[in-house]
Amino acid sequence: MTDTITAPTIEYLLLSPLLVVFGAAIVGVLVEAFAPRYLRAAFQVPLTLLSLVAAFALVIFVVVKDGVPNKAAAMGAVAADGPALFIWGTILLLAFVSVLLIGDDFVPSAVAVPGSVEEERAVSEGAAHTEVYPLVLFAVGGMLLFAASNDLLVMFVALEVMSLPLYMLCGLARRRRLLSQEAAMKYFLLGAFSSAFFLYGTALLYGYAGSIDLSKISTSLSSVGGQDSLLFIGAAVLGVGLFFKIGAVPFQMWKPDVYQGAPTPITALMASGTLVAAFGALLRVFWVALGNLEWDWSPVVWAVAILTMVVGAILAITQTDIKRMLAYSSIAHAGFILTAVVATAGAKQNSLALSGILFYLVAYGLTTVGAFGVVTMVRDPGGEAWHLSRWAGLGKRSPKLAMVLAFFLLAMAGIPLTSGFFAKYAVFSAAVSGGAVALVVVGVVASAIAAFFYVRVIVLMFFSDPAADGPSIVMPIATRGVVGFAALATVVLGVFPQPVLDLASKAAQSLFVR
Amino acid sequence: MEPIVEHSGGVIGASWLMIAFPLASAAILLLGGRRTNAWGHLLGVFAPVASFVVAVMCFLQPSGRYDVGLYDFIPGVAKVGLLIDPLSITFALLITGVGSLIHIYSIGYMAHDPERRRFFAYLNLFVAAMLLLVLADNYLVLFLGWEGVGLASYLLIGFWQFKPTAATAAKKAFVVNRVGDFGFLVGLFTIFATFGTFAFGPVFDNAAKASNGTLTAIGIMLLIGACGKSAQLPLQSWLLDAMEGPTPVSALIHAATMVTAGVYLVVRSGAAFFPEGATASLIVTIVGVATLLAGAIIGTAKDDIKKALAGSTMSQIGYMMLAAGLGPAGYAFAIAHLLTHGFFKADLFLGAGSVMHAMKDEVNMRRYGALRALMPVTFITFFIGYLAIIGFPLLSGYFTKDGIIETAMDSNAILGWLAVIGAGITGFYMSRVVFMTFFGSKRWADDVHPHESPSVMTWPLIILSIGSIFLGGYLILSNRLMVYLGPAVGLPEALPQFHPFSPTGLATLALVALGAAIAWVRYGSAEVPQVAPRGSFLTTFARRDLYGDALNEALLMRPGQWLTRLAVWFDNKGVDGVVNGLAAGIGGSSGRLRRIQTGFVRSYALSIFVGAAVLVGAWYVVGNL
Amino acid sequence: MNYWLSLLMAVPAVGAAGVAFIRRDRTAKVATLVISLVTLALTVAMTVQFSPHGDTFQFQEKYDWIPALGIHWAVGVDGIALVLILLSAILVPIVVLASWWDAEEGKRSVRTYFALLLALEAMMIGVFAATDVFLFYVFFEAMLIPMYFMIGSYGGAQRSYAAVKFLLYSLFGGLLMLVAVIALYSLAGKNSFLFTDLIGVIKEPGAQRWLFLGFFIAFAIKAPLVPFHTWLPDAAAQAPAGAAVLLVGVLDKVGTFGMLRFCLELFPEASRWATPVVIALSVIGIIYGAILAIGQTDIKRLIAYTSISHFGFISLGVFALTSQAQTGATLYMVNHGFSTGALFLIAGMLISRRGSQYIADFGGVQKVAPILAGTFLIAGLSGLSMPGLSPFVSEFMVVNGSFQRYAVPTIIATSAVVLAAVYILWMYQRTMNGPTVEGVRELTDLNVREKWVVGPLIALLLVFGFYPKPLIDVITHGVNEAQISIQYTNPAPAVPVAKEGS
Amino acid sequence: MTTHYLVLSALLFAIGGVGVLVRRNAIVVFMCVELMLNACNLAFVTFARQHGNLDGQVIAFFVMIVAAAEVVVGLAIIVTIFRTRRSASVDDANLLKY
Amino acid sequence: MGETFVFWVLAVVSVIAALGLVFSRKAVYSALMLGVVMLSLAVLYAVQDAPFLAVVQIIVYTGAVMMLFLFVLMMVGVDSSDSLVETIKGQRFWAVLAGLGFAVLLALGIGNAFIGPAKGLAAYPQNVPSLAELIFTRHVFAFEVTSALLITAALGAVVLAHRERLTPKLTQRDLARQRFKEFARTGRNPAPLPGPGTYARHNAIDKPALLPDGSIAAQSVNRYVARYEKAEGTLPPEVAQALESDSEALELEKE
Repeated sequence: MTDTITAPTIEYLLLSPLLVVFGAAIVGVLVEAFAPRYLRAAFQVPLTLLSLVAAFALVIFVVVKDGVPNKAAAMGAVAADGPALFIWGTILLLAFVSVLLIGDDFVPSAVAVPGSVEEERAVSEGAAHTEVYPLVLFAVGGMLLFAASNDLLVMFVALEVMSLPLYMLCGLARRRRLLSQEAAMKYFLLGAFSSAFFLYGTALLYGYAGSIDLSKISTSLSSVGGQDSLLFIGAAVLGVGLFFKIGAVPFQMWKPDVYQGAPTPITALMASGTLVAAFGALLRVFWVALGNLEWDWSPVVWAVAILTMVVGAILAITQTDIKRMLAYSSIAHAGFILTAVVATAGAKQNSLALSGILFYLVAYGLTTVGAFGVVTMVRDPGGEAWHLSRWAGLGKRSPKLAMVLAFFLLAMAGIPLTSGFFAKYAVFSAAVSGGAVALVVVGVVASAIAAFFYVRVIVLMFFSDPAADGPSIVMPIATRGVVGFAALATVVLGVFPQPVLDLASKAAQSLFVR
Repeated sequence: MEPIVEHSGGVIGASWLMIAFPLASAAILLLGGRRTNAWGHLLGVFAPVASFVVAVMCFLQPSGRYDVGLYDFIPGVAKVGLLIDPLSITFALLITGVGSLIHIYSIGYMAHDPERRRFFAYLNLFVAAMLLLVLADNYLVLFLGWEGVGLASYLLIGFWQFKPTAATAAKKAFVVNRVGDFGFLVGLFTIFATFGTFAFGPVFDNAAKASNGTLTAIGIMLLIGACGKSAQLPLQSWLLDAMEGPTPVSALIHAATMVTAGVYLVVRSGAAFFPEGATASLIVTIVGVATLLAGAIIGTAKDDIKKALAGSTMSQIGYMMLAAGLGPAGYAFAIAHLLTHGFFKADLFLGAGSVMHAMKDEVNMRRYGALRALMPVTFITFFIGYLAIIGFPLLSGYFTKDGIIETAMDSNAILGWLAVIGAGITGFYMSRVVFMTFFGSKRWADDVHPHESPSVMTWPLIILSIGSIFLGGYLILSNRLMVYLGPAVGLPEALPQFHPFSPTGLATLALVALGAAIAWVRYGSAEVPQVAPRGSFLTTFARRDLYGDALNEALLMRPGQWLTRLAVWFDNKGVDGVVNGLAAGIGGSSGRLRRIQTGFVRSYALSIFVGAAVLVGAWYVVGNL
Repeated sequence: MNYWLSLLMAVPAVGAAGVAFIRRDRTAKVATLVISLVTLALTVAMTVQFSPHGDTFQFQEKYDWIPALGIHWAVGVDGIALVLILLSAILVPIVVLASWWDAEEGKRSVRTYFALLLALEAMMIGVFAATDVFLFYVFFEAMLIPMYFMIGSYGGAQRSYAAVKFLLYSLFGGLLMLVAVIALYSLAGKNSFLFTDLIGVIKEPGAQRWLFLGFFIAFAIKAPLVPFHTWLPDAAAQAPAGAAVLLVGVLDKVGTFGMLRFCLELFPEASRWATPVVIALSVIGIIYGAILAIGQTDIKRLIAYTSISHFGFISLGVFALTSQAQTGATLYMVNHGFSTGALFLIAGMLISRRGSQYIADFGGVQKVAPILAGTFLIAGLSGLSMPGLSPFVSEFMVVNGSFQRYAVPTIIATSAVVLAAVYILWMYQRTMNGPTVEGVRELTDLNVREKWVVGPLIALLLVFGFYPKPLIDVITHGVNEAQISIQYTNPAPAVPVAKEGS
Repeated sequence: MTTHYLVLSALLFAIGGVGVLVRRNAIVVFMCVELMLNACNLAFVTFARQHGNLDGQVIAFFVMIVAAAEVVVGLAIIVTIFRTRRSASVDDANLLKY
Repeated sequence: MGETFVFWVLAVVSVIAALGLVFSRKAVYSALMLGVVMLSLAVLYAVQDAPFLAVVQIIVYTGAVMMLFLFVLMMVGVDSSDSLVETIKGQRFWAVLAGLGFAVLLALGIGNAFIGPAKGLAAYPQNVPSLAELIFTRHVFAFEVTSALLITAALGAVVLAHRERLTPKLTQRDLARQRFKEFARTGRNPAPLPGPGTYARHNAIDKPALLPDGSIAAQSVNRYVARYEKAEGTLPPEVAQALESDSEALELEKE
């Protein structure tokens, strides 16, 4: 106990992407506070986009300047290592395109009761919640931190930083507000519930190791004796929180409801960014903190992975709502990624698996954003046309759009020459080399089942007659750009994945900082 | 047997022209389409005549066994080559000779058919294939020709395809032949597995080295093939239906040439796979005898003139088979009978065709009668053919058939006596045909005005009847044919001497006379009812082709149909059903499973909570293992 | 280094992209035809340069594609692949010509159909040319997509069911294969997917067997072998005739090609282990397919079932492990392409004229359309392996070669010659013969375009029926090389004969 | 003694969990979540003393901050939905299902 | 020994309060029960050498958070009470089963763990400075990031609860004008509602105002009270009658 406190050291450069995003969010809040309403959007949109670009540039700058870092920054709170930077880049990219999707999706006045005079007035007055943008930035900041947290406390805080804005954003859909609010409430209650589990797990692990540093937990695995039950239970309960975020069965139930109810750009952000961040965190916990425990946790994760793949795929088959279907597909994909999570062995194997997972996250994230982007374009008078029957004959009505969506769906189904194929290949091959052949076989069966519902949509779009009063196609330039970019990425990653694979394997080379 | 020597150049080297002429003609006629309608039949006739000329030129070359290599067919398996030896030349002469006559006859017979050109194309195709069959120097090429004649036969039987009966008959002929081919193919595989080649030379030279069982197996398999093509029991059923084809077809294919291919095959392979006394040979003789009797019995009950003749053909080929099964002693008689039969049966068929031509295509003999005056040339030539086939002394059939019967009697008395009985029945049914057609009172309808056929049809008849008179004597007396064929098929240890009026021969003659007499009593002198009376059981038995078709239907067709339906059902409901059921099952489970997503946030929380509890428990358990 | 194969793929691929943007339908069709003919010309030019006594793989190209995963753009052909590429290149222009008016009634634009055709061609060439296992897999799967759209968008009444069934079946097989591919790669540990790097690497029998199964099931679904066949009748019956030709004629060959190239060469021990089962399945397929063909009431389904029977022969030949049978099997793949191609195309012409594909709706066509009937008959005869037509040669080689090793199964298989006669001729009889029925009387005979479609096929059937040597020489080269890597010996004849007259 | 505290915390956590499952009023449900967080805090504090380091207390402190923020957001959401539906029952919000 | 005593007392109290939280029908009781748990825990913190946390617990949780809960409860209707009938089939059973299972598993696990004697926090005699040092060094980043949380929370409250003024604020004059226009249109009384006591004999909120004719001014009746009394059966009949006629009048007015 000394009277003076040594000032903490903060590696500002390393943390600069994070800081930029949070800073921009705060600036955004200030804009909300002081700028006149008609100017807010004009400030917010560029501010958000620029900050994301800047953060992305900083990620690259950090790597270019000093090579891939491998240290715990900010007094050990933030892990600045290859995977973290890769995931940051990915999240920033995905956030950028998701933000571009934001159009007229948000409610003009959240307070106004749906259908009330007040709401009408707000619409006619041109009110808008430009607070959405800082909220998105906060969420993105949370995601960045979540994936890079080096101790469980930061992870918990990041989890909340990420989730709280999302809870709210989910409730802000302009149309179908009842659904949107319901989604927000469900997401919130379940999210809070699961974060309680996360916290309890943290507590038990803390109790076991006497520390919340991931690396210290890891080292204590071999040094602490007699308290294994704390460790097991703690890890399991902590796992509940993480599994919840990635939407693994049986913790997946929020996903369809929330994805469906949330405004589509936010769904896109959740389906891509949140998933990426959650996997980053999950890997950190399982590989860094519980790394030496493989045999204890991998059977359980096996079971979870199998359930996730199968349930996701099977439940998607009978969906009639495209967003819901994509949500179930997202569950199945989480399962596919989980197959690689269990495939740990030596360091080489781990980096193989890790790079596979990283690639999968990029590929799937972009594809899914693209798919949700297409969803925003197909409109009925009452908003987006979600019901699949409305999509019948879209190939006739708007061949290009239908083709692009078909392409995304094929990518999700894992057809070669799409990014999804190499993604699937990467994780499956990691799993096989990790000895999880049986898991891969299940994965393959699930993929085949999953292919059915992707194909079903394609059949509907191309081989069915269009309805007489079919939906109209709205193509804002930004959305068009996003979809185009996603399609391009899906092709390029499918045909020439080498650069991204290289990046991923370089990022995965040194594995996580310990 | 002489060894086979390679040969190229010269007339022998050009022997492939025999096949090329008709083949080219067929190709021109088929590809040329209607443009060739005007002169198609002439080209069609020219081709076999040209081949005949080539055949004669080959025949005039010094006798020997020449192998003419043409080109590599399937590398490592077989080449395409021709074997020019006495046996093949004999056949080539028959095919092109009788073939040419039938072609000429067809000009007249098919004059009013708009598709005459196509008919000639098919006939040419047949001639080419048949020549390939007999000239081939290995089993595979032989099989090529074998199938080619099958195809041509199919096309010609079904020439009047708009008649459902004709189409069905054509298909039946092909399918039944295919059953034989199946056996033939297995024989071929066995040959290749045993010798590693299909070429006649090496196979025959080394046959003795192979095990007895193998040889017998090959023999039986080849015999099955031969049975199919030569309409021997049990694959005889197609031949009678094949009479749906135009009559020249019946004459050429289903009497003179194609159906003898089986005999050719047995004789050709005789030395290797059907040596005297071997099991395979015994089976050949049994098949031959059975068929000769069956054919004869069928012939007795048919009112359709062509079917009666077809039954007779079966029967006569049965004789040839019988002879072919008797080893080198029988080969010459088999071939000789084959040749003379080629003439007199073609004569008979063409005569029948002439009658039909005159009778507005009426085939039912019960509507004929008393035609001898109206169609003198036809009657005389037909009558000569009739005498030849029943073995009237000094006509062709007398020598050849008698030779067979004698040889059979020498080999096995039972076979011999059965053959004699067959001859007696022949006397009966052929007399019946003649009496019903040309004698008695006229029974034809009023709008029918019988007349003699044009000369383009009668001249071939005349030439064929001349052959029917003299050919047999020429071939048999002083063993001319036997000696000629010797290098190709081997000679018996002792050349047989022809004894006119041997006891067997006399017995045969007596039976034939008896048969003819009965026929006269029933059909010559008595009035023939226009509608066939209900006969005895035996008559029905014969009329219905010895229940061959019924047997086929009961044993093969009905179970086959049943099996097919079962298979289709199984494929739809079973195999596909499993797949569809699986899909439906997944879909159904999806439909049920999605109900757990109740929409109640508390249920979701419950799922998380229970999941957490299970996870903790599982982890705890796994961790403590 | 040369660029033959890449060029061969590039021409149709670029062409497909170009055709997709041509506005006028007619121009698009002509362009497609020209492009496919150019491809054919290039293929022929390449074939001429192939040396039957040269290296195993010729015209090899190899570039790193995804070095991180050991994946190369590696192409090259041996005799087996060469003839199959030739088959594809020949069939495509014919199919283009045959499909001239097929796409008009489809759900999507005409030019799309032709662009898909060209895209498919590029992939078909790619799949046979790939000498990198992964590249092969990529083509293997990617090929499904254009075909899926061709069936789904331009097919018959049940098209979407058929298309989905086709896609899911194939995809399922493909995914199983993917597992095997991955496992192969990781077990081999060579960090390379090159075919030559993977031969003989997996020694452990257990591993071989599992990997073999992964590959084999995918191929068996593709080929299709009983009991994985039920997608084919639906797909073939619903596909437009041209697509059906490519589906059955070429795409399905990838299955049998894969068995020969990948199953046998990569996993020789496992192949031997599995041979009894495969032979049994093949024989069952031969007979079962034939019986089912007899029972069909729909012309296209009937043809599809005949193909199932024929694929049985091919797989029998492949697994008989004699060079004659394997050569025959490869030749069978080519000939079957021509033969079934002709059957489907002529059946397609017939069906489009009558507007029905039920046999019962026909009768007496020969009277009104003799050329149509005649060509149909020839095509049909090729389907029943009539000697003189090329399928006979291959079928004979298969059964003759197989008999040397597996006598009894071969005999059972051979009995299909009778069934084949029944299904072909019965169909022919019911459609073409007999009195001309109502609805058929107005049928027109083949027009010039259609004659140009059918003519080349029949010519090929005849030419290779009598003179198959050029093809066999090329194929034998490939098969012999394969034989070396699989290390089997042909059974010797019981009574060896000096090879003088063979 | 540590074990006692921990068991108490576990008990409170489980009770909170059950509460989430059985209560329908969104606010009460949320209170139950808070109870669970409190149970966690108790564990943290207990472990802090057990291990003799203050990390646990720090975490507990952070948890309180986080919980406060969460309560704000959560209650805001609940209020919004209440305005629309005039009901705070979580069971009433089940439009999204299957 | 003192600690044990305190623990057992508070443990029992907190568990009972927690159960009360879960099982009391009324939300307000639940809130109060939660308060009890929190206070108990605060004491337990204090006992466990965490005085700072104890204080924060009381101030932040019991003070702020609980108040917020209560506020919201008031907003959404303090009277609302859960029905005790479970509508989701099997929910209770499984909930209790899972809860018991979970608790048992945790307890087993904890019981199984070999936990030695506590080290105690003697090393940190000054609780607050020590915490401060940790917070501002090791955990400074987390601390900074929580600011994002708080901003988010504020922003969230603004977005979801703040009604932005979209029209100019109405002055007294505007309101008066509006009232009279209303009167002209519908004949609705422009005067403010009667106070409870002009003619009243009572000043209590639950007594209605009386009109000059002595009848009851329906509009002066506190609806909440009326509803409560109605439920309790103590609503005076004349009030009920007045309310009824008034609601009829309102209905008429609407038409």
